[in-house]
Amino acid sequence: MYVGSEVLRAEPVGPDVVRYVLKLERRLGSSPGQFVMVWVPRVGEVALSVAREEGREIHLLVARKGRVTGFMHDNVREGWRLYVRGPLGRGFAVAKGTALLVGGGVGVAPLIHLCAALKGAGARVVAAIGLRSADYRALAEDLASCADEAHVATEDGSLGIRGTAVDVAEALLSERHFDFVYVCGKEAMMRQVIELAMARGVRVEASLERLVKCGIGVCGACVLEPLGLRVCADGPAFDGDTLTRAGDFGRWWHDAAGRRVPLQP
Amino acid sequence: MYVGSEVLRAEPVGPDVVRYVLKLERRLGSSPGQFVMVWVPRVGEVALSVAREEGREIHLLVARKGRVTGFMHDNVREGWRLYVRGPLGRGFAVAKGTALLVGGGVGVAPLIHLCAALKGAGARVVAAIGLRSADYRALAEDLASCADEAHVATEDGSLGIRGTAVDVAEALLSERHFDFVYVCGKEAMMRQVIELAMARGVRVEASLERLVKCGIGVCGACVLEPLGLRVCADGPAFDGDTLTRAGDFGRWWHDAAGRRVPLQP
Amino acid sequence: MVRLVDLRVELAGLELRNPVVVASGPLGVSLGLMKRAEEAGAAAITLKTATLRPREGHPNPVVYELPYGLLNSMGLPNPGAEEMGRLISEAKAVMRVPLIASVAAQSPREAEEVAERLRGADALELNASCPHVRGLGAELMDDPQLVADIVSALRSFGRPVFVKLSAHGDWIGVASRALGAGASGLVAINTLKAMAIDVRAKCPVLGGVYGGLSGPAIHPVAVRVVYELHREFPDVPIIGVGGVETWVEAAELILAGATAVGVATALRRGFHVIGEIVEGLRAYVAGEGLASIRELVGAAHR
Amino acid sequence: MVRLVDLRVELAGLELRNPVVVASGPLGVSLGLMKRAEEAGAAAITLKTATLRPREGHPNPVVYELPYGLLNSMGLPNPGAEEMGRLISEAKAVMRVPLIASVAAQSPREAEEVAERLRGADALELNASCPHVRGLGAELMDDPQLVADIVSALRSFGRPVFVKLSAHGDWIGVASRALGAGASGLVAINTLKAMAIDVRAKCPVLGGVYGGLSGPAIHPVAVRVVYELHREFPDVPIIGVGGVETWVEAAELILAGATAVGVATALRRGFHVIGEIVEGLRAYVAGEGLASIRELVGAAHR
Ligand SMILES: Cc1cc2nc3c(=O)[nH]c(=O)nc-3n(C[C@H](O)[C@H](O)[C@H](O)COP(=O)(O)OP(=O)(O)OC[C@H]3O[C@@H](n4cnc5c(N)ncnc54)[C@H](O)[C@@H]3O)c2cc1C
Ligand SMILES: Cc1cc2nc3c(=O)[nH]c(=O)nc-3n(C[C@H](O)[C@H](O)[C@H](O)COP(=O)(O)OP(=O)(O)OC[C@H]3O[C@@H](n4cnc5c(N)ncnc54)[C@H](O)[C@@H]3O)c2cc1C
Ligand SMILES: Cc1cc2nc3c(=O)[nH]c(=O)nc-3n(C[C@H](O)[C@H](O)[C@H](O)COP(=O)(O)O)c2cc1C
Ligand SMILES: Cc1cc2nc3c(=O)[nH]c(=O)nc-3n(C[C@H](O)[C@H](O)[C@H](O)COP(=O)(O)O)c2cc1C
Ligand code: FES
Ligand code: FES
Repeated sequence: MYVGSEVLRAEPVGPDVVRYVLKLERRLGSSPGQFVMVWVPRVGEVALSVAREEGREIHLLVARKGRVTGFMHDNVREGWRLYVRGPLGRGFAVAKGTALLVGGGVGVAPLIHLCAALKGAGARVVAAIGLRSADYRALAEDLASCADEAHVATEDGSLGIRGTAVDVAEALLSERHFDFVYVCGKEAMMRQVIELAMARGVRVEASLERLVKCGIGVCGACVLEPLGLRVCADGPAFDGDTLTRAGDFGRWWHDAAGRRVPLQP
Repeated sequence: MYVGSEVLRAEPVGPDVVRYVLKLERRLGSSPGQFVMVWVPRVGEVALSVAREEGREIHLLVARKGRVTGFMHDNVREGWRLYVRGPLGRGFAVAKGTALLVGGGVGVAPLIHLCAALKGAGARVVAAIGLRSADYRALAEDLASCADEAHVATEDGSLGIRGTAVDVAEALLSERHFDFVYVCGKEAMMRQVIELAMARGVRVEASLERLVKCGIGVCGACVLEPLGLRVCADGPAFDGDTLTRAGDFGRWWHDAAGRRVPLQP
Repeated sequence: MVRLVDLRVELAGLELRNPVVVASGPLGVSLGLMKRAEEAGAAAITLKTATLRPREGHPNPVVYELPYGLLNSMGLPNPGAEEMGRLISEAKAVMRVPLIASVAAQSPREAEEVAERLRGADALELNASCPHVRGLGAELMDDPQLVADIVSALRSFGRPVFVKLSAHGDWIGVASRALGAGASGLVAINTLKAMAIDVRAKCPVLGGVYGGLSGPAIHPVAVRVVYELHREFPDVPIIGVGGVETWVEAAELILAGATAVGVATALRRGFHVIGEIVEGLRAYVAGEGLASIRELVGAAHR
Repeated sequence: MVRLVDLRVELAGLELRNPVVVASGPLGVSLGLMKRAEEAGAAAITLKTATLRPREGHPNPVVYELPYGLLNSMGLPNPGAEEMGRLISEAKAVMRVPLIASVAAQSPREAEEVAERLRGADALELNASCPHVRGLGAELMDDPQLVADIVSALRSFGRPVFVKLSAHGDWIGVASRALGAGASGLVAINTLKAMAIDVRAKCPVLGGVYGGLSGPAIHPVAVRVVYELHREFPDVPIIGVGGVETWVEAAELILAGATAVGVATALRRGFHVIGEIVEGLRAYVAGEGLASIRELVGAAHR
């Protein structure tokens, strides 16, 4: 039961990240933090966060990782047909008040969707965005322009401050009050942000990635132990409290055969 | 997908006719002229017109015919569970104005339901009821009490005039104007009533019985040739015009094996 | 703008105006219903399966409706080959689309006697797959040699012979033997063996206890069977049957390798579904920028 | 007023607090998910099928959702018997309900090697029925003698041995041979062989091309298989699996002859479905005026 779509635009937003704008056959109806499975016929299917949804158009930010994302970067251009199932999973809780959105690299994707929803709900949004370098400037644009205030850090200092999204978040959390923190990026980074927020008693949610196979909670591939949390069905957004009890978070990963292996940094 | 029901009452309304009042697990939602398939577990299943529907209660008038109806008469009492599927088929067109309802014996069943609907729609209803004898008095009661005016004929003259429902209908049609005639009974009787009505340009509908197997139009058992009318799905109510073109009407019948055999009178 | 598209297909010598055929069963033994199906757009009509002698079938209940399909336990009621033959003669006089007669038999001899009476039809279909009648139908699936022998017998009438397969049993093996014996095409699938129990009545619902499951529930099974048959026998025409409710399921079966598709359970929604499927296929072929639906047969293998 | 009813059943020596078991698959290799299922009310847990060596399974897409069921083509991903054995030891330390380990193997020797590593489990289940993996699973259905030999091998571990059957093939024959070789019980059914084709992409959807159909669509097939197995082998405990979404389908399988029922696809709606099925069965047994659910096992045959 895929929804067909046409690629309206495929625009690089960094050396190995492409923004795909798809026009779906019918409205998806996602909430921020939900994801879709995108099927490239005869190639494969990958989980991707919905970075924006407007009418029948959705945005996806796709980093080149391996077989399928590599194929997409090399071949999928304007006019291609992609097949989408979803929206899947449980997204972020959209809260009121002042929110800090912390995104690392392509992790900004679900935060863009979230930012629009938060603004719609009358929240004030501050974004802390970590990038590898200024080459990824375009990746940060959508979130930065949606937020009331945006701070960018790059690893090499080529844009904004030199440092990581965690550094920015730490500074912001120290100097002001936030009602909610949302984070998406590498798990090590998310761990740190969660600790920072929880130490200050600020509610925090993080969006996780795991190897997703079924995407609907029936195969156990994406599970986080020891709580048995399925990223695809119980998440991908989890609150900080839950994640501190999920020992695998930031440490372990299940490979395609279900073997528990250390998480790649 | 049966709806379970409990038999609230099983009351003889003639020597070989029983009125069953069933309380269903949920509302049936039938329109007049529609029927149900009633399953008696481990015994069989028969088509029966809905004679009345009020809330979750329905009335059925069951004539002893063979295996299943015989079992019902002999065994099914208050407290029994019967299983119902439906409502099935297409019922009568509920018209405004003055209607003549012509029922022969247990053929009054769908007319009772229809009478209530006609009255609800503001029509005036005259009933012409043919019975074998006064022993069937109770069978006529419901229709007679619903109609604005009721005329009963018995074959032996033991109640009302001596004669048939056709005799009554003919007299009524000759002396007054009707906007619609509805008839249910033996096909030979229905043929005559249809001719009487059509000769006077009065719209007429008749409700037919045939051997019903599937009840949902997928097996062809109940068909009327040469038009290929399925009593269970295209009917059981048909207009007079259609029936005059259905050669089988009043003449031929398909037995359980699908052989075309003369209709028993 | 719907482009002009060619929906015609050729099926073992039968010329069909489009790929949508009425499968055996829903029309019973009614010429009137056949005509209604033809008027609704059907490209060919399969008759109800005929046995040598008349059969009354199973007692009611004979069907059980499910949200996603239908269980039936008709039990092959039919007036016998003699009367079916008369019906075919009558039908041939007034119908323009090909008629496929369906035969059930337990031996080549019996099949010949049945087919002899049905020879007015344009093609014969051997029902090797009815799941709810003992000795007739699906039991044939266990005996590929018998199927082959019956096919040989049916071949003698000079009509294309189709074999209707069950998704139970070794259908590849049966198909292979049947084709070896001269079958012109395959029909797949018949209903799946199934049953329903009412939890309040605590007993089987169907009069025949067992029934055959049809409709959307069996569609993915039908696609697989057709796909594998086409892979094994790429040149053999297949009528794909099972859960065709809209043009989408019809297209799936065609892409899997069916040249035509059969429709049964969907007809409970009315004869108009035939026209809807045909028109849906027309728009689909046009939308894909193709000139003929024939280009799509088996396309999922490429 | 819900009367006190006894939902406990005994299954080839396993004491179950109620008849609802998690079928092999949906919990993957996660102790956390097993615990969630136990807390939701499951009476026993079947582990994901293990092979001797780790398997990655088929590439995505591995599932295709249908309104009336699910197609999956996981391809038996599992970390191999060694790691599965470790998981079982961990699980035995914290779980109170019985664990059933599922074994896939192509020979008695291989089965022994797998089972050796899984011996911590309370029972073994031979997966003779996975439809989407070549050589493992359903192919076993074609070789009843091999199934019997594997069962004999598994028997040596002193645990009850169940054989999980497919609805394709000669399941009565396979069951009979397996029981002859000492199998303690049967599990039926696994998914049906099926597939999906996307009409726009014009190719099979699943990475493994073929998949297994589960959920409501296959329920009437499961009822039939369980009913026939119970009729043939009235004393053999059966775990009925297939399309159990609510207590109604569970009750149907029990009336057909299942002592327990397995749940897989329904879990996509959440673990709470397990509790709902258990409580639904409790109310049903009470409503029927019975003291124990055991009185209903096979009741549809009476
Ligand atoms: C809920 C969710 C949302 C996601 N959103 C996005 C998004 O918006 N943008 C984006 O670019 N990516 C996103 N991802 C990650 C994306 O799904 C993977 O990068 C992608 O599946 C890789 O597929 P591939 O065929 O290109 O790589 P493969 O050929 O499968 O190789 C990927 C390699 O990287 C490893 N790996 C590391 N992380 C992952 C992962 N999460 N999934 C699969 N393999 C992984 C694998 O073990 C493997 O060795 C998301 C993942 C999840 C679960
Ligand atoms: C739409 C519809 C509405 C009906 N409404 C009513 C109703 O309200 N009350 C009522 O009493 N009956 C009604 N009937 C008729 C009823 O269904 C049959 O009398 C019943 O099925 C006979 O079943 P049995 O098992 O008792 O008889 P069987 O054992 O089946 O024997 C019946 C014998 O009578 C013959 N026969 C004559 N007419 C019929 C018929 N219509 N159906 C089956 N067999 C027939 C059969 O060929 C057979 O030989 C209706 C039928 C239809 C199609
Ligand atoms: C009521 C009914 C009667 C059927 N009778 C026959 C039959 O006589 N011979 C036959 O080969 N198939 C028969 N079938 C099977 C259909 O031809 C078809 O193979 C099956 O129903 C699957 O298609 P569907 O999903 O479109 O219904 C019957 C099916 C139904 C529902
Ligand atoms: C995602 C998924 C994975 C499965 N994996 C296995 C497996 O590893 N071994 C097995 O014997 N059955 C497996 N099955 C089959 C189920 O155990 C069950 O037999 C089948 O799904 C029918 O039950 P259901 O309708 O409740 O899903 C799997 C089913 C699904 C949906
Ligand atoms: S990917 Fe299957 S459970 Fe999450
Ligand atoms: S009874 Fe089957 S079509 Fe009417």
